[in-house]
Parts: sequence; structure tokens; C-alpha cells
Amino acid sequence: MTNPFIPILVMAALALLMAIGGVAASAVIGPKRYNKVKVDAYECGIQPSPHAMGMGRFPIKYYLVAMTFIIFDIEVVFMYPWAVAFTELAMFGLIAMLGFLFLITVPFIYEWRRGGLDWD
Amino acid sequence: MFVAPHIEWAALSPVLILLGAAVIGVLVEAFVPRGSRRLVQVVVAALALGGALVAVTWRWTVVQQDGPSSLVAGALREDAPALLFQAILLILALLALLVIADRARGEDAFTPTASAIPGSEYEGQARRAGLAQTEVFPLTMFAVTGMLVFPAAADLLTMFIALEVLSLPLYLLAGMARRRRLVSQEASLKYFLLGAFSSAFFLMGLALLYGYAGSVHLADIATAVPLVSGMDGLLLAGSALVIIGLLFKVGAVPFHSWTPDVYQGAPTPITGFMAACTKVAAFAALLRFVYVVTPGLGWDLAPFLWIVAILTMVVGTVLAIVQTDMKRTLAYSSVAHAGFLLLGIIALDERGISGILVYLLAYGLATVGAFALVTLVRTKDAEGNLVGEAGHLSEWAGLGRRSPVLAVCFALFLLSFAGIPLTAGFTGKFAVFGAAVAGGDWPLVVIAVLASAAAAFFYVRIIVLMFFTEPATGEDGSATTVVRSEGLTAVAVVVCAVGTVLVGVVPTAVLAVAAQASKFLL
Amino acid sequence: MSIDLAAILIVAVPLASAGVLLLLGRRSDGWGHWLGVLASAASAVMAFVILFGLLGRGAEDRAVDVHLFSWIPAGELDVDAGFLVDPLSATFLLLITFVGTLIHVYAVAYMEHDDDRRRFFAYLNLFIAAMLILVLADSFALLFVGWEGVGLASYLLIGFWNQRTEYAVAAKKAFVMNRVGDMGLIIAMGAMFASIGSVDFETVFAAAPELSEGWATAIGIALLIGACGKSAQFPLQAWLGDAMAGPTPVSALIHAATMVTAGVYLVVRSGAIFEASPTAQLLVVIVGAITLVFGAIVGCAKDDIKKALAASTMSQIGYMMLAAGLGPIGYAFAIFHLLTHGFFKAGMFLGAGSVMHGMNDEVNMRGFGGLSRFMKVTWITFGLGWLAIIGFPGLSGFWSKDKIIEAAFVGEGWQPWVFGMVALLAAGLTAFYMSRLFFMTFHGKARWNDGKNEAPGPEQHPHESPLLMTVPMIVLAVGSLGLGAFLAFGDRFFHWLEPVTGHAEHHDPVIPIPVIMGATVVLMLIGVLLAWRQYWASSVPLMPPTGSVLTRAARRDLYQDSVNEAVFARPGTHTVRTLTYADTAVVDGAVNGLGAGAVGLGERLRKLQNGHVRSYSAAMSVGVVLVLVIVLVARI
Amino acid sequence: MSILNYLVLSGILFAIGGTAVLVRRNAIVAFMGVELMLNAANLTLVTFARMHGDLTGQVIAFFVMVVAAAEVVIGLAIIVSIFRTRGSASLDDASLLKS
Repeated sequence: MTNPFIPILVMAALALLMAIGGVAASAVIGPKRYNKVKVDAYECGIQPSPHAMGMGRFPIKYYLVAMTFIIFDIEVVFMYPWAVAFTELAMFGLIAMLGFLFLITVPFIYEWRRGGLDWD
Repeated sequence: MFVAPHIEWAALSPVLILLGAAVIGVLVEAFVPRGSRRLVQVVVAALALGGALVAVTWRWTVVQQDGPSSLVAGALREDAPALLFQAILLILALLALLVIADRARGEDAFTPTASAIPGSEYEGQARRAGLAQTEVFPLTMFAVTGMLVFPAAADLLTMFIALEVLSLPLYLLAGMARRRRLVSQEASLKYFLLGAFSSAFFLMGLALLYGYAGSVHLADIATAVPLVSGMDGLLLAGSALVIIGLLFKVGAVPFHSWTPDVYQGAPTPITGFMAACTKVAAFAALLRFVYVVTPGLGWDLAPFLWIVAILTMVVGTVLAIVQTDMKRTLAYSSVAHAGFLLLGIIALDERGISGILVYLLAYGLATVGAFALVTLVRTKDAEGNLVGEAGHLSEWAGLGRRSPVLAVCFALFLLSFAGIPLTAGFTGKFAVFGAAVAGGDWPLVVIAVLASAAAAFFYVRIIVLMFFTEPATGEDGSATTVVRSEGLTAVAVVVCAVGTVLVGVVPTAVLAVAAQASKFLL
Repeated sequence: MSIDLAAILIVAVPLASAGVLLLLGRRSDGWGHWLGVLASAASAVMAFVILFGLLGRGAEDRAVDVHLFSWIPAGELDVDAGFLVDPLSATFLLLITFVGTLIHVYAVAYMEHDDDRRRFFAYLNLFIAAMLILVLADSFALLFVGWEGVGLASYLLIGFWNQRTEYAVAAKKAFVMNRVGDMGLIIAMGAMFASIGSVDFETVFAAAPELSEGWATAIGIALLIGACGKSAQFPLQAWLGDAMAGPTPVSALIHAATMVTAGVYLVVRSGAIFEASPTAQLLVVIVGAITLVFGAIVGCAKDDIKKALAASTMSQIGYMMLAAGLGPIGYAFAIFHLLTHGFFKAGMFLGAGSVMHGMNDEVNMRGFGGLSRFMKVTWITFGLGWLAIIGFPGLSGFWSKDKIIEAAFVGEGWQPWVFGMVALLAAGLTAFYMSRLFFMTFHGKARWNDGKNEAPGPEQHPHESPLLMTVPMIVLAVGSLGLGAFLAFGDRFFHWLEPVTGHAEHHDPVIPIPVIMGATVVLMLIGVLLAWRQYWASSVPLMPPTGSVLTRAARRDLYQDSVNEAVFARPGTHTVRTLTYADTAVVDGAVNGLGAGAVGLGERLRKLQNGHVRSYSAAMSVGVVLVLVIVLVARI
Repeated sequence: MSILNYLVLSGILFAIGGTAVLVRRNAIVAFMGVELMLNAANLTLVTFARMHGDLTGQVIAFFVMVVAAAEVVIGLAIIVSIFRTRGSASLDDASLLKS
């Protein structure tokens, strides 16, 4: 019996190869023309704020979305153990999870109604 | 492998009512039009607190009949002390809610827009439009929910979650003062950072205790204490860290440094709420942990608790003497009170439990009342515009002549803090010190008596200031004035004052109930 | 009316009156003072009801316990609130309510021009109620309630004219010094609870004889500290002089007749404990003796009429303390002297108030003189009080003081000689300083500006006070005259108190009684004579002689004066100065030191609270590490 | 591999987190230190769960993660609002409240 970790090792090697290979290939093959957009910081496709720290407007929307994301994303973590024990917990588990989802929906509704999701 | 737990809905009713109210509060924010939000929120919150109080009373009768029981697979414990702590909490929270909801001169104590930059045009617009941050109410309800779970928590995980549920809303509430926004935000930041820091310690303690006993149920840890040998280090370090996490919440030295800053910076109604209710909840949890888990460790933890108690009493008293700000003085006095209360914890005696219950009731009533009065005393500039609360002690000079009723009530609360006979404070001190004497902690009691005598000095100083000193006018023509409350604060103050006197003059009933509640903890 | 009901009403009526006056506020300004007088008078009637109720019983059942309610029923800490009516408390009830009512009446006129007269009466009633609770209590816990109550009322009344900063300061000083005494009482209660397990009189006194001497001494000393604080005994005496800042009726009622004697009451009441500890008893006698001499010396040097009277009060309470420390033989004498002193000293204070009333609130005796012609009633009543206090044969003070001096000579070893001589000598001193006060005020040349002489200051028109003021003075003067003889006749007062104080075996003093009596009278006469020569027969300088510019005539008398000063006043002044210094440096120092230490420590600790979150978290971390070290090291 | 190694690692992480809170001026970095401490506790929990052959520790770790996320959100909200007011997230600047 071979070591069960070997497939993971192989995965890791392939991932590494792809990552380094991609960068290396673009460096070797790609054309090299620079402009303002290219040297700017990359901020998820939105206009990068001129001076993030200090003067100028602070991209508060960005933080709002980030916070919303973190909290809703993390809550989902409870669904994994629930899924594992789904059969044993049966109806009780289902109702409990529905209740949990309802409780998560409430702040979502709040955020939506109060304009937290409006981009502008 | 997994078994669905049995949920005792009836026993959970007080918690569920409050949680429901909090959720409804969030929905109200979402759907009810701006104009009627505040009214709806106040009504929902008051009804929920009242309903929970009724539910707790009902559970009390049930527990008196059937004895204590474990709930939700041992996560919670429903017994007499827990219910009594919850009842005290709900009463104090209801009184604090009245103060929070009051709009003296048409303004509540909270900024209309917590997220706006202080002094910005937007904030000005919001103020002129008469907006209100009514999220205060659901946040308060969440905090009370956490507090309600805290005394009943029978495992460390529940305790940790309850700790966070009560703390997180308070971090936000602390930063929402209408005036002096910078200071308020700073208070919020400090409270948050230090609170998170201390909960990390609590969590580490939890982890170590779990490693020691293989369970986080307090009862399991307690039974493991004599059995598992060779891992004393884990047990002791874990217990110490958990206790430290709780000591932070009660504001014991050297984990108190947030108290003065946060009490001063937070909106005053919130300060009153958190000073009274957080202390009740945290002491309840501390009591349960110490009495259930660590009796076998008495000898090992005693030096630590003794030192903390002495430091807390001395530092709280001494620093209160040198303060010049009213809220800060009260903050340090609350630190000193935490020290006196620790005597009841150290006593490890049934009487300690009832003593702490009575003391907390007395302290809570005086605290809510005192801070409620602080909200009414304002500074007025030369043109007669209200500038904010009169924070500096000198601004309280001569108040006795201008608003005798207010000054007399405030004096009453101060006397109760000082533990003068015929006020609730005396009954509380008597009960706690008595328990400590019975527990054989003589030296501590001597220090406590000395500290309370010294503390009487600064309470009396304030009374002298109010009654026997000429009111001062500032150099810039500012003066102190008392605003009329909308009525809610007045009701809260009167209830607190009457309660303070009643518990002082006829403490029989309260003592009897407390003695009944001290019987079956575990 | 039953004794039970009367005992409850006697407290409830003034308390209710005080409540009504405070709650109604300005609305009751018009009639509030009369309500106060009525409430006090009603209490006095109750006191007589109680007296006759007790007299109607056999000597053995003259103790009625009135149960009020269970105050703190917490397991073993069972504290019931109840009143104990027995000859001792009944005596106090009469003194407090009777003298109190007279002073209420007096105050109606005295305070007439004060806007806050109603509030003043509310406080007076509050004081009466608290003082009655103090003496009626059947446990140390309830006694403590009254104890704090009189402290509060005294504080409010001293600072009544709180518009003046120095008065407010005086009030605060009194309050702080009293707190020191209160701590003694609290500690005593704690010790009682630890050793006996109860704080009610019955249990404690029943258990006292079996108490180990260590416990008894500890409790006794703690009680003595409490008594010293309230009764202005050495070393906690400093507040009494300053307390004279209050209105004169207050000085008469609280700081002469009643509250300041609470310490004596406490010691007599707790006799059983002191008898179990000779050390504590000896300490009581020593404290009494020191205060006795101290007060007398201070009295010789004070020019402020009220402060001189205050010093004399201190000294007279020293007599009572001394007697109370002698054990059963002295208890009755202490209470007897307390009673007569209550009358003559209150009378003299009222007289002083009357003089101030007629002299535009002047208190400096060097600015008085020759007033007897203008204030006949005041002069006569004050004169009777003066004769009583110096122990002139036949008057009240003679009977009570003489007994104490005789008792001080009883015993073995060095003690009777020392304490007896002190008591004897102090009688002479008393005669001197009281005569000085009396002569300087009422006799000799007028030293105030009557428009004809060249005395400085505004022109004065001394006049007799209105009837409302003179009648109480007359009644008190009658008491100064005859009360002593009336009570001493056939030892009836001592028999009356016997159920409480116990029967004292008769002992002979180390010196025969006639000799003591003779010596007392001779010393008294010498004191009066000296004072007469100095303050009546020759003129008194307007300014205290040291470092002042004087008229030529005064300068000629200076030599004589300085002899006198050198014999009495200067050592007096020096002693006073030294004692005052010791007082400021040691006692105030200790009090302030505690405060200053706390402030200093606070300032230092304050630096830690520097506003930086990082130092807060550092402090917490250090705390955590220390805790872990303590916990884990303790384990190893 | 011995259980002890994991415990030592989590102890080190906890200490690093604590040190970050003490020495870093930036509120966000200090806060990250707190998060690191929480995660060190998580590692301890999981380790002990493994040692006891019991799932409780792992479940607690889930709870801790959620709590930490909630703390992050609230913490960021507070820090952002104070940053917008003062233009700085330095902890040492926030010292109006003292003594």
C-alpha cells in the first residue's frame, strides 16, 4: 500500500507548476507595453482609491461588502457538521437549520432594506 | 452517533422572549417607517423585558417545586440562584431601558448617525432632521439576552458564547454618544480591543480545561478534579485564565483599566446599563464557576483571588478619591464595589451567594439611578445653549439648592454606595462581609471595612459639594443646569430610590428570598 | 397609654414632623417652626408617660423590650430591631425631650430672621428622633443607626450656615472625625459578632462575663474609640470647638446637653464588657482624666465665648468618662453629672446665645463686659449656671461633681491618688475659667462701644432677649439650681438607676470625705478669687496681651496680667498651642495622612491610566502572567 | 508526533498574538494579534479533541471561528469609523480618555 498522501503531493506539485509556469510563460512570451491602468493596484476591478491611507475619500462601500461577506460566509460553517449528522438528527436537525437560516436572513433583510447592498 | 437533544422550551422562555424581541427589533428597523420606529422599539423592548420577568418568576415557582434541572443537554442549568440573578438583571435592565429611551429636551443620548464623521455636514443634516439611531434598542436586547444566559450557563462553551453575545453589542453601544463623539469612539475602540483580548484568555482557559477534563461541562470538570492526576498545571492554569476572563468583565484590578475610560466615554444611559447589568451577569457566572469547579482548588487559587480582591478594593477606592470627573469617579467606585463583591466569591459559602445577590441588587439600583441623574445635569454656555453633560465635579457644586429633589436622590444613591445604614448598600455590605467573616476571611473584611470608610470620604465630598458649596460659573460664562426628563428617567430614578430605601429599611423579604436562592447551586 | 406605644411614638412623632417639614419645603415656612416645637413637646409628654409607667412598676420589672421588627434575619446574623425602655434610657428620654423642647422654643425666636428657619427645625426634629433611637436601641446595630443619625443631623446643623466656607469646613471636620469613632463602633460590633455571635444588648451583656480578657479588651477599646469620637474625648476632641460654628441652639442641644454625651451613655450601657476587662476600664479613666485637664486648660485661654463653653463641655464630659470608667461605683455618678450638666450647660449656652443676640453676634469676650446691667435675666440665669458648674455648695453641679471626685479617690494603689488629685485640681481650674468667662462677660468695665467710651467697633445697644428666649433660660436655670439636690436627696436617683448599673458596694475613699469636700470648696474659691482679681477688679485688655498695642492704662495692668497669664493663661496658651499642634500634626495628620496617602497613591496610580490601550493591555498581560506564576508556583 | 508539539505551537502562536497586541500601534494589526490568539486556542482545542478522541473540541472550534468572524466585523466597523474621524488607525493617538 502506497502512502495515502502521495496524491496530495502530486496535486501540490501540479498546482505549483501551473502557478510558476503561468507567470514564467507570460514573462517570456508576452508583449511588454506599460500604461497607467497596468501599474495601478488591483482592487477587485473597481477604481482604485487615490491614496487609500490619508487624504481622499475612503472606500467605505468596500469595507461594508467585505464585512457582509465575512459574516454570512462564516455562518455557513455550521452547515458542514449539520450535513454530516443530517441522517441522525432528521426532522429536528432540519427544523433547527431552517430556524438558523431564518435568523441569518433577518440581518440580511435589515441590510437590504437599509441600503447596505446598494452600490451607490 | 449524534442524538437530537431534548429542548426544554418552557424553561428557555425568558431567553427566547428576549431573543425574539431582538430579532423583531431588527425587522422593525427594516420595515417600520422612520417616524414611528422609536415608539415601536421602546414598546417591544419594554414588553419583552416585562414578559421575560414574568417568565422568570413562573420558572422560579416551578423550580421551587421540582428542584433544579439541566437544560439543552446540559448547556444550561436552571436553578434558584440563576433565576434570581436573571430576575435582578431584568429589573435593572428595565430601569436602564427607561433611561435609554428618555429624550430630555427632545434629544436622546445617542448620535443620530453613528457611522457619519463627527462634525461633518451629513451628521448636521441628520441632527436637524431629528433622526435617531433606534438600533440602540435591538442591540440592548441582544446584550440582555447574553446576560440572561450568562448566569445559567453550565458549560464553558455556552458561557463563552453568552460572553460574546453580551459584549459585542456593548462595544457598539459605547461608541454612540451624541456629544463628544471622538471620546465615545475611543471608548468603543478601547473596550472592544481589551474585551477581545480578555476573551482570548478566557478561550485559552476553556481549551486548557477541556484538555484536562475532556469536557467543558462545569459539573464534569468538577468531578474530574480529584480524579485526573498529573495534569494539575492544565487545571490550574485553565481555571485561572477563565477566572481572569470573567474578572475583566467585572472590572477587577489589574484587569480594570478599561472601566474608567469606557464608563466616561460611553453614552451615559449605556454606562448605567452596562455598569449595573454587566456586573450582575459577570458575577453570576464567576460565582457559578468558582463555586462549582474550584472548591477543591481553594488552597491553590486563594492567594490569587485574595490579591486581586485586595488590589481591587484599594486601587478602586484610592483612584476614585483623586478623580475630578463625575462618571470617572463612579467608574472607580464601581471597581471598588467589584472588590467588595469578590469577598462573597472568596467566602465559598452559601451565605456568600445570597450576600452577592443582595449586594448586586443594591449596587445595581444605585448605579442605574445615579447614572440616570447624571444624564440630566447639563452644562449651558454663555448664550444658554446646552453643551452636554456636566462632567466635571465642580459643575455639580450647589446643585442641592437648585434642584433639591435631584440632589437628594443622588445623595441617597451615594450613601447607598457608601454603605450607610438604612440604605440598600448597607444591607448588601452587611450580607457580603458577614459571609466573608463566616468563611474565615477576617483580614479581607478588615481591609474592606477600611476601604469602605475611605470610600465614604469621596461620596461625602460629592454630597458636600452639592449642598454646601456655592454654584460656580465657568470663565466662559457657562453654567450648570438641570433638564427636565421626558418622564421615563424620572420614573426610573424614583423606582431606584424607593428600592434603595426599601432594601435598606426592610431587607427581610429580599434577604429571605436570597437565602432561599443560595441553597442548590451546582 | 402603654409604654410600648409611647416608646414608638416618642421617636415617630419628631421623625414624621421632620419628614413633613422637609417634604413640604417652602410651603411650610409660615408655621413649620411651631410644628417642630409641637413634635418635640409631644415627645416630652411621651417621655413623662414612660417615666410614670416605669415608676408604677416594681424596681425589678423596670425594663420593657419593645420589639419592632426583624431587621436583618440572615441565618446566624439575626438582627432584630427593638427598643429597650429601662431607667437608664428613660433618664435620657427625659433629658433629650425636655431640654430639647426648651431649646426648640428658644430657637423660634433666635432663628427668627433666618430664611431657612423651617429647615432648621426639620433638622432639629431629625436630631431628636435619631438621638432617641440611639438611647432606646436594644442592640448595638440599632444604636449604630441612631449614632449615624445624630452624626448626620449634627453635620447638617453645624453646616447650617453653609454659605460661609469655614462653617462648611467645620461641618466636614466634625463628620470626618466622627467617622473615625464610627469605625471603632463597627469594629466593636464585628468583634462582638466574632466572639459572642450577636450584637443585641441582652445576649452580649449576658455573655460578657465569660468573655476572654483579650476579646473583652479589644471590644472595650473599640467601643472607647467610638465614644471618644462622639463625645469629643482625647484624642478625638478637635472637632467640638469648630462645631461651635453652628447656630447657638444647636451648640446647646447637641454639643452640650445630648449628643456629645452619647459616648458616656455607650460606656455605661456597655458596662458589662468593661467590667470584664480592667485594661479597657483603666483606659476609659485615663482618657477621661486627660480630657478633663485638657478641656480645662483650653477653657482658660479661649476668648470666644462659645469656644470657651465648648472647652468646658469637653472637660465636664471628661469627668463623666472618668466616672464611667470606675465601674459600677461610678456609673450612676456619671449619669447624674450628665443630667445636671445637660441643664446648666444648655442654660449657659442659651445665655451665650442671648448675649450674642444682644451684641450683634459678637462672640469675643474681650469685647463684652459689664453686661449685667443690660441683661438682667440672662445675667441671673447664666449666673446660676455658673454657680452650678463650679460646684457651689447646694447647686446642681455640687452634688454631681462632688460624688465623682469622691469616687475617683476610691481604690487601691496609685490610681485613686492620681485620678483623685486630677479630678480635684480640675475642679479648681473649672472654677477659674468659668468665673473668667462670667466676669469678662457680665462684669467689669464695658469694653464695647456704647457711644461714650473709646472702645473700637460699631456702637452696641445691648438689650434683653424676648420672652421666647428668656423663658427656656429661666426653666433651665431652675434646673441648675434645684435638680441636683432634688435627685440626690435620699439617693433616689441612684436607686432609680440601680436595676441597670447594679448595686455598688460602698467603699471609703483614700482620704476622708469631709477633707475632699473641703478641699474642693477651697480650690473652687481660690479659682473664683483669682478670676475676680483678674477679670472683674481690673480691666481686661481688648486684645489678647501678646503682641498687641494697648492703651496706657492697659499697659500698666499688663504686668499683673502677665503674671496671671504666666500662671494660667500663658502655659495654657502654650499647652493649647502644643496640644493643638499635636492635634493637627498627629490626629488630623493621621486623618489627613490617610487621605493624603490615598491621594498620593492615587496620583501615582493615575499615571498608569495614561489613556493608551497598549499600556492597558500590557497591564493586563502582566497581571495574567503574575496570576499564572502565583497559581502554578503555589502548586509546586 | 506527540500531542505536546501541537500544544507548544499553539502556545507560541498565542504568545505571538499577545505580543502583537502589545507592540503594534496600528489598531488593525493589534486586532489581528487577538485573532491569532483565538486561533491558537482553536489549535489547542482541536489537539485536545484528538487526544481525548472526542468531537467537542472540534465543535467548539467551529463556534470560535464564528465568534471571531462576528468580532472581526464589529471590530472593523469601530476601527473604520474612528479612522474616518481621525485619519489614523494608530492606537496611541486614541488617548483622550485618561487618568
